[in-house]
Parts: sequence; C-alpha cells; structure tokens
Amino acid sequence: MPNWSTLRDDFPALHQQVNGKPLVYLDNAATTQRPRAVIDALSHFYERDNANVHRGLHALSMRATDAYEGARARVAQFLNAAASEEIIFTRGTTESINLVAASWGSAHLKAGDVILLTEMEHHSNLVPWQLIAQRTGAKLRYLPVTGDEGLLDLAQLDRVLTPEVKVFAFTHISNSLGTINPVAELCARAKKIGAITVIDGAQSIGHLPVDVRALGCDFYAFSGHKMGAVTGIGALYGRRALLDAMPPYQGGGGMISSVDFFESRWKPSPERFEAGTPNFGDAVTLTAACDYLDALGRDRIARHDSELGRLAYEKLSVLPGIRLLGPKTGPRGGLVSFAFADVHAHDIVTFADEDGIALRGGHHCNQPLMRKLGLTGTTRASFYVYNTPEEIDVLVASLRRILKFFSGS
Amino acid sequence: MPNWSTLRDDFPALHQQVNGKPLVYLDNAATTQRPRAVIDALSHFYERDNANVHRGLHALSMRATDAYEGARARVAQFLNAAASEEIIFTRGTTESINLVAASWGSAHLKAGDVILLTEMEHHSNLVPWQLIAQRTGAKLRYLPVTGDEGLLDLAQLDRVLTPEVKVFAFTHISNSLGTINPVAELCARAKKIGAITVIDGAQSIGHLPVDVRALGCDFYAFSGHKMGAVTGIGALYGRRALLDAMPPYQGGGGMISSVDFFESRWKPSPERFEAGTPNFGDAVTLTAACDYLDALGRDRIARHDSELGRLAYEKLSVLPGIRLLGPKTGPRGGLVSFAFADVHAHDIVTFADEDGIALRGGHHCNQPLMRKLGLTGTTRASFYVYNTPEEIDVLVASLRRILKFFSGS
Amino acid sequence: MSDLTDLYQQVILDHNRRPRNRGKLPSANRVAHGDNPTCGDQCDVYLRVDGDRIAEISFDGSGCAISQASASLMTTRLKGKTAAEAEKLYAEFHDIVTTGKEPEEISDVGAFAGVHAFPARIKCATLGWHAALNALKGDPAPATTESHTD
Amino acid sequence: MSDLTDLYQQVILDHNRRPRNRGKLPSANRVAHGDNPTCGDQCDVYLRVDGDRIAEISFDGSGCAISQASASLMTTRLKGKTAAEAEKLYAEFHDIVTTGKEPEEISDVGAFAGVHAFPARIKCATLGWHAALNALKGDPAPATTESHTD
Ligand SMILES: Cc1ncc(COP(=O)(O)O)c(C=O)c1O
Ligand SMILES: Cc1ncc(COP(=O)(O)O)c(C=O)c1O
Repeated sequence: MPNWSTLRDDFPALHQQVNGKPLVYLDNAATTQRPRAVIDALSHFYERDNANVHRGLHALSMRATDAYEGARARVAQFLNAAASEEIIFTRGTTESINLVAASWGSAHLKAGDVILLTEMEHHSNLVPWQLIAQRTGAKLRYLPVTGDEGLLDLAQLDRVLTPEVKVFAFTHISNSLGTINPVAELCARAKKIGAITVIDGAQSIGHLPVDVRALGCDFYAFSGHKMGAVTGIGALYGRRALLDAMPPYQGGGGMISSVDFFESRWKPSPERFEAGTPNFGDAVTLTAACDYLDALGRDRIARHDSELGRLAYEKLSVLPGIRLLGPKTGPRGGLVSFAFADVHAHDIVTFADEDGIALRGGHHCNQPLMRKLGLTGTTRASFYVYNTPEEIDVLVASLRRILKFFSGS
Repeated sequence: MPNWSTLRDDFPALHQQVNGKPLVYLDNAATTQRPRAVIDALSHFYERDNANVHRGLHALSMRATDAYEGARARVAQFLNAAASEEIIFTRGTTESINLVAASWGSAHLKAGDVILLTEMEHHSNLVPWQLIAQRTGAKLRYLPVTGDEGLLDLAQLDRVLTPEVKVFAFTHISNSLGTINPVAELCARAKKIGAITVIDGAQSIGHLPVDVRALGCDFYAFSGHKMGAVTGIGALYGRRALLDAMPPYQGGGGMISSVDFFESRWKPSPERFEAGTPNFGDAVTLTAACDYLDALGRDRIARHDSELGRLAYEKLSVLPGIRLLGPKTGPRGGLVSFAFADVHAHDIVTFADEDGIALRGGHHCNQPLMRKLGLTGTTRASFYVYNTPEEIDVLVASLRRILKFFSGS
Repeated sequence: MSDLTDLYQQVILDHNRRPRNRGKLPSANRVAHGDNPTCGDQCDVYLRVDGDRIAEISFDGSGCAISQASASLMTTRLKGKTAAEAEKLYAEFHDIVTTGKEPEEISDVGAFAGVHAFPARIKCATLGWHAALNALKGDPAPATTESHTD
Repeated sequence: MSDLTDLYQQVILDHNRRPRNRGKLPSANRVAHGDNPTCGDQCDVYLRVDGDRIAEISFDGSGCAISQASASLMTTRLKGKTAAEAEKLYAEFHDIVTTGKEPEEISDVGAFAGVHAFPARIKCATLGWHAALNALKGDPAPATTESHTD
C-alpha cells in the first residue's frame, strides 16, 4: 500500500544521479515515472499468465483474458463509466482521438458542419480533426484563449458554439499553460445545441478525480504513461449508444462477428474497435496504476500537484525577465511554463540537465498557440505525486545560475 | 547468451503446472512466451531510462531516445532493410496492415483497381483491404488455395494477376495451414505488372531468416509478441520511396513539421506515421528479442520449428478419423492444424488443458478459408524454439484419451 | 480430470451423441438464429407457438459438445411452456452455469453446473437458449453471445 | 559543468550575443530557409553569388544559442568561398560536431566540438549550414534537419 510519506521509494527511476547530481524529474507532463507495483505487474504477467486473449480456452489464455478484461473493468470504475463496454483500449490519447475523429467523424460529418476546438489544443487534439475535416468537408473553428493567462475566452462561447457545430473537442488541462478548463460547463453548453463532446484527458487522468458521467462528456481520451502506467496503452471512453453506431476504425482479427471474402460484420463495442492482438500485457499496468492512485487518494493528488504548480509559479515570478504563462490565480494544474527574451528554452534545458534537473523546452505540441502568443516555445516544469517543494528550490537556483551565465556576468 | 541445450530455462512462464501437470505450451502461433532477457529489458528500461523521447534534451530523455531509435536500427538490421527510416513502429501486424491499406490505399486506389489477396489470409490481412476497398471503390480478388493441402494454386496466378491489380498482399506462413508461401516469387511476379506487394509476416518473423530486400517486397508487417518480444509493439517495413509519398495515417504530436490552426505539414518517414507518444518502453523488447533469436541462429530456429511441425503431422496422422491440414510434403512451418468429424475443436482444447497442454481451437481468424474447406474450425498445435519432440508425444497421448472419451468406450 | 468429468458427464455426452429435437421443424411459425462468433458455434431454433405456449420446438446447428447438448436439453425443457415460464427456466439455467450452484430439484440441467469453471464456455451453454428466447419474442436480429449481456 | 562550458564557451556565447552578418541582405540573389521542426529553430540564409564565389552572405532567424551562434560563425567561414570549398568546410564542421574531434588548425569552429556530447543538439549546430548549402544549390525546398541525413 502506497503512502505519502514513503512515496518516493516506490519509484525506482527517481533514485539515480544525473551528471553527478540527484535526479530532479520535472518532466511529468511528457511522461510520469512508474511505481514498482506497475513494473512488477508487467513482469509477473509475462512470467506467469502470458497467452493470447479472447479466443483461447486453455488455462493461461483464460488467465490472460481475465487480466485484460479486468483492466477494462478497473478503468471503467476509475472513470465511473456506466459499463466496461464503454472502454476501448488504444495506444494512448493520440490514438483515442484519432479513433473518434475518424470513426465517428466519417459517419457523421459533412460539408457545412463545424468542428469546434480551442486555441490551446495539443496537436493530438487538433491534427486528427484537420484530417477528418479534409476527408468530409467539415470546417474547423476555434474558441480563443485570452493571452498569457491562458484561459478560455468563455465570453465568446455563444459566438462560436452555433448549430453547425457537430463536435466540440477540448482539453481538460492544458499541457503548456496549466489551465484547468471548466469541462462540465463546456459539455453542458455543447449538449444544448446537440453537439457531441470529446475531452482530451491526457493531463487530467493522473492528476484529478475524473467522473465521465458527472462531466457529462461523450468521449474522454487518455494515456496510461501519464498516470504511472506504461507506454503503449491508454483508452477511449465513449458513451455506449454512440459507440455501437460507429463504424470500425481498424480491421482485423478479434473485431468481426463474421468475415466472408467480400464482406464482413462487426462485433459490438469494445471489440469492434480493437482489431488484432490487443496490448494485454501493458493493460495490466493500468489496473496497477489505478490501484496505486486510488490508494493515494485522487483528491489529495490533485491538491498536491496543484500546490506545487502554484508554488513554482510564485517562486519563479521573481526571476528577472521571466514571462510566465497560465492562470495567475484560480485553479492550476501541476505545471508551470515560462520564457525569457534572451535565453532560449533549449539552452535552459541543456544547462538544467547539468544540475540533474529534467525539464522540457519547446512548443510542447502547441505550435498554433505559441505562435499566437508570439513565442517559439517555453520551458516547462511539470510535477507529480513524488515531487517536493525542495525540488522547486533546486530549480530556481539552477535558473539563477543559467541566467547569470547567459548575461555574461 | 542463449544456448539450445538450456533454452527452456530462459522462459519463466514455461516452468509452471497447469491442472497439476507440467505446462506444455503449444499455442505459439497465437503468441510466444518471452525470454527472461526480454522481460528484464522492459523492467530495466522503466527503472532507469524512462522518459518521453524525441523532443527531450535532458539525460533520461536522451537515453530513452537512444533506446527507441536503437530498436528501430536493430529491427532494420534484423530485416536487412536499407535504412532505419524504413521501419515504422506499430502495435503489431494488424495495425501495420491497416496503416498500409489506409494510407497507401487512400492515395493510390480507385474504382476499377483490384486488390489481390489469397484465400488463406488471416482476417488481419483481409478486413483492412475490405475497408479501403469500400472507401475507394477498388475490388477484391483472391488467389485460390488448393484444398486441405493448403497450397496456393500458382497455376491460377496468371489469371488473377492482371494489370488492374495495384496491390498484392499475402501471408508468408499460413497460421492455420502451416504452408510456407513462395513469397519471393510472388513479389517478382507482382513487380512485373507494377503492383506493390505486402507480406504478412506475423508467422514468419520469429521463425525464419527474413531479408526484405532478398524477398523483394514493398511492405512487410509483423508483431513483436510472436517473436519473443511483448504485446503492443510491432513494425511495418516499407520501401522509403513509397513511404515518403504516402499521406499520414494518424495525426498528432511528433509527426508534424508544422501545425497551424487550419493546416499542417508532415515530417518524413518514420515520424510521419508515428503520431503521439510512441510505445518506446515496449520497443526495447524488440532489441532484446532480435538479439536472442540471432544468438540462437535463425536458420537453426527455422529447422527446429519446421521439424517439430513435420513430426507432429506424422505422429498425429495415425489417429482414427483425423483430418490434417497443410502441406503433406515440402516445407512446413512449425504448426499443425487438424479436425475430427465427431469431436469439436473446443472440446479438445478444454480436455487437453486438463492435461496441461495449451492448444488453440476455432477458425484462427481464417473464416473464409474454413468455410471453403467445409470446416467450422480446427485444433492447432504450434511450436517454438523451446518445444520438444517429447511434448508432441504428450499431445498424442492426450488426444487418444479424448477420442476414447468421446467415442464413449 | 474431475472438473471435466463433471462438465462432460453423462448427460452432456448423451445429449451430444443423441440430440433431442434436432433438425428443421416444418410446421414452425417462429425461428431464430444464434451464433457465437468467437467460437463459431451456430444454432437455429424453430418454434411452433400455439396460443401462448410452445407446442413444438427443435434446433439445428453445429458447435462444441456443450453448445449442442445444451441446445438439445433446452428443447426438452421449453416444450409446452409459456414465454414467462421459458424466461424463468433460462434464468435458472443461467444461474447454474455462471455460479456452479446445482439446481434445487435434481434435474438434467445440473450437469451444466461444471461450466462455471470455464468462463469462456458459458457462451456455448447459453447459445441455444438465447436463440429460443429471441424466437419467442419474434426478434428478427440473430442472437449473438457477443452482446455482453448473457 | 565541464561539457557545457566547452559547449557554450566564449566563442558560442560571443556569436550568440553579437551575431555576425545578421539580417536580410538586400542584394541577395540566392536565399534559402531552414527549420528544425522538433526544436522550432528557424534560419534564413541570404547569398549574393558573384561568378562562382559567395560575395556576400547573411542569416536571420531565431533559435537556441547553438543554432544562432553556428549560423553566425558559418557566415564568416563561407564568405568568399566557392561551392566546392563550402561543401568541404561543411564536411569538416559536421565531423567536428558529430565526433568531437577538434579541427587540425586552431579555429573558432573548434568551439562546437562539445556539441557531439549532446546528440539531440547536432541538428541545431548544422541548421544554418544546411540552409546555406541549399541556397548555393538554388534548391527551393526548405532545408530541414528532419531528413535524417545530416
Ligand atoms: C498470419 C497472421 N496474420 C496476422 C496476424 C495478426 O497479428 P496481430 O494480432 O499480432 O496483429 C496473425 C496473428 O494472429 C497471423 O497469424
Ligand atoms: C494535452 C495533451 N493531449 C494529448 C497528448 C498526447 O498524448 P499521447 O502522446 O500519450 O498520445 C498530450 C501528451 O503529450 C497532452 O499533453
């Protein structure tokens, strides 16, 4: 059972030196570290229960199927979905959004329809919609962001959320601003005009309690690797009624009810959307990660991460020439994003690495937003359950040193 | 270093009892077991090097990127591809084929064109083509299989391989018949009329030396989990000139060279086809699996697996009422597929499981072929490097007992 | 092989070798098709409903011993019953195969209690029943065990 | 921070703070754009080619210290050179940043030897050079460091 006071011991990768300094891992928005329980769940599965799922009737195959379908049930519970069948396993957020955009989109979008996004969307919640727009003739439209403070400009919602809007897709937490969006309100507004809603949950799944029914969304996409599970597995939640009316995404073994040389029939969800051997090995890490996060308490995680985000924002704000993005007050996710006029983000990241600090610099897959803000990129520090206030002090000291070096003094 | 005489020790999952009997794992065509080296590579990666790849400049991210791109180079070498950029990581064979069918197909296929397949294709090399045929108006056509012996009817090749054929996709080794197809010859014939070729390598990658340039194919698809690596990772090999002219498959982070609100530009291959956080964790197991198989020697693996297939075919042939599929003579993959008129495959699998034997029963994702052969399914025993002739004797004894039980004597 | 002898004990083997009410029913006024896509099991159920009762019933199909024996036994249980009674008998049978609890009165259906140890086979055991209930309701969609609602 | 002081040593910091030949070149008769999509670094290179020699050269762009300093230094190296000489100088520079070998004669480009320890940054160091060579060739496609061929 994990426990807040001994938490860091659960994460093997944290206990290493980088360039002779203790690792300070502040790149959690890109991917989190994995607790021992997750790494062990994976090895144990492959050491004992490994066999292909679904079509197998022998002991190992039945155990593997139980583990795989058990992970589905666990994720359904974690999100408070109405049924396991509403959980489709994918490689991660990006594939989940591609699945909705391509499958739902090809069946429902046509010329004249509008896909509404926000200006703060990650490329993964933007490019898939550009691709389906091209294929169907639908048009994209954007809800603006207010500027450096990085809030959605809700005053403009009525203007952009018109009856031509068939789908409204937005992120729960911005990965470059730290903004936590009022997603329940956005879903309710979309519902009024009959648009479906897609929440990009990449940055919320591991950081907040998520209840898809309370949020009122139609789809919710996330990645396991951003919540302590591993890469290669994630999921799409979708309301059953919508899923069952959607055409398949990929074709192949496991998703068909019958195949003939010239035509085929599909199984219902979730099988319809899971062609080929599923990633059952990695799926078991979702069970372990959900258990781990629930044992820590998701309310408490939200508080912890958000407090670190706030603290970092405050401590960094005194650095000379710093430009800080994201909400100045109000709710904030566990990350902070900043820029200096004279020192490029990549130089900061390379220098901070010499102090053992892992940061990320660049456009964070938010090119259009960066362009709007007149930035080529920012440096981002992002936190998770194992990060501490002391690590923020290490970061601030390192940044002071870097600024000094580049100012030539 | 693995070694043939101590091989079984390398696979933790083999050393267990099932229903009180030592496990006899004969379901390798569905998925193989993983050697300790693969399982450890995965844990070690997550314990030490875990960070998101490509866009990261800190130490862990550089190590993770090296591991990920190292896996790509290792796979390129394993297949004798001309360059790493010809290897696209996917979830597995099914996704690889969906990628070619959707991306190459949407750019090149139109009404009047023909997609040539064979009657022995797995649903994963059949349904993706049905889907793109529907979208583009191209038609499917099939090269027939000769019957229970399960050979491609090459006498009919000239009749079906006409100039309307734009793509010819076929399996290297049949997963339900054990047939090894003359793929180099098929590629050469297709090339003459200007059709591209796609090889389904799911059953060959772990069992034969594969040299994509010697085979002369344009695309080759495979899954890691069928060669001792893990689920969730596989690859598509594609000739660079073809890949660079193909539109993206999924959209998102990592595959773009620039994104604007209303349009985007793509990176070249392989990034263009790898949207979102790639499955870098599982990719490292491909390196470990390639190393393991090369240390055993792929020629020797091919001989070993094929000899077991042949031996099983002979030993089973004396059972009363058995109907054996696949080549009677000539090359054969390491599997055997059979049926009895009076005992259903699923009953055999359930009974064999009581003897600790893992078999697979059913249509093996070959419904159209089964229907042509007048079967609803078969029972399949499939072998890998760790299987032994003694295990075939255990299988034969178990089948005798089952036949006796069902005959009521 | 204790679980298996339970599972395939005499009743199942007997119904499998000598199925009751097998074949098309020429006088049928209701028919439904069931299939189990994962296994490939198939089952057609034919009913002649007279007033509110099943006057005649037969099945035809192919599949494993469990699916065929279960369909055969189902026909003997449902003959002469009303729709409400059929639903009740199915609920009882479903309970047996999913929990392994033997029925209260000694009955042939008890032979299927062993199925609960093989979750992947529950679909085989319930296939014929699904088709029969669909035929009773006059539901034209084929019964499929892939609906996650057995 | 020994590697870093190597990498960002005086030469780089100096070129970064006081870039040489920066800005548009009004008299240019060749121009090429380079970008490094992963980093967001941008670089335009302007040339006035006179006969077979680069008579004038400038760059403009934005990016990290390495990319800007390298572009600045590149302009000082290529001025007055022929295409063949430019190719040779690039080959030498590429060798330095990928292997870390110091050049034979003492030269400012040696400052970039430290880059080899940061493989992800090699693309930054070669961006301006790529654009310049493309401009020389009159290649209209933007130079991109994502071609996997630097
Ligand atoms: C011949 C063949 N093709 C394709 C596949 C699909 O592979 P995967 O399920 O790993 O995507 C398989 C394995 O099931 C196979 O045997
Ligand atoms: C807001 C947001 N959306 C989508 C993604 C894409 O997630 P993945 O790369 O795991 O598919 C990310 C992570 O990079 C993200 O931060």
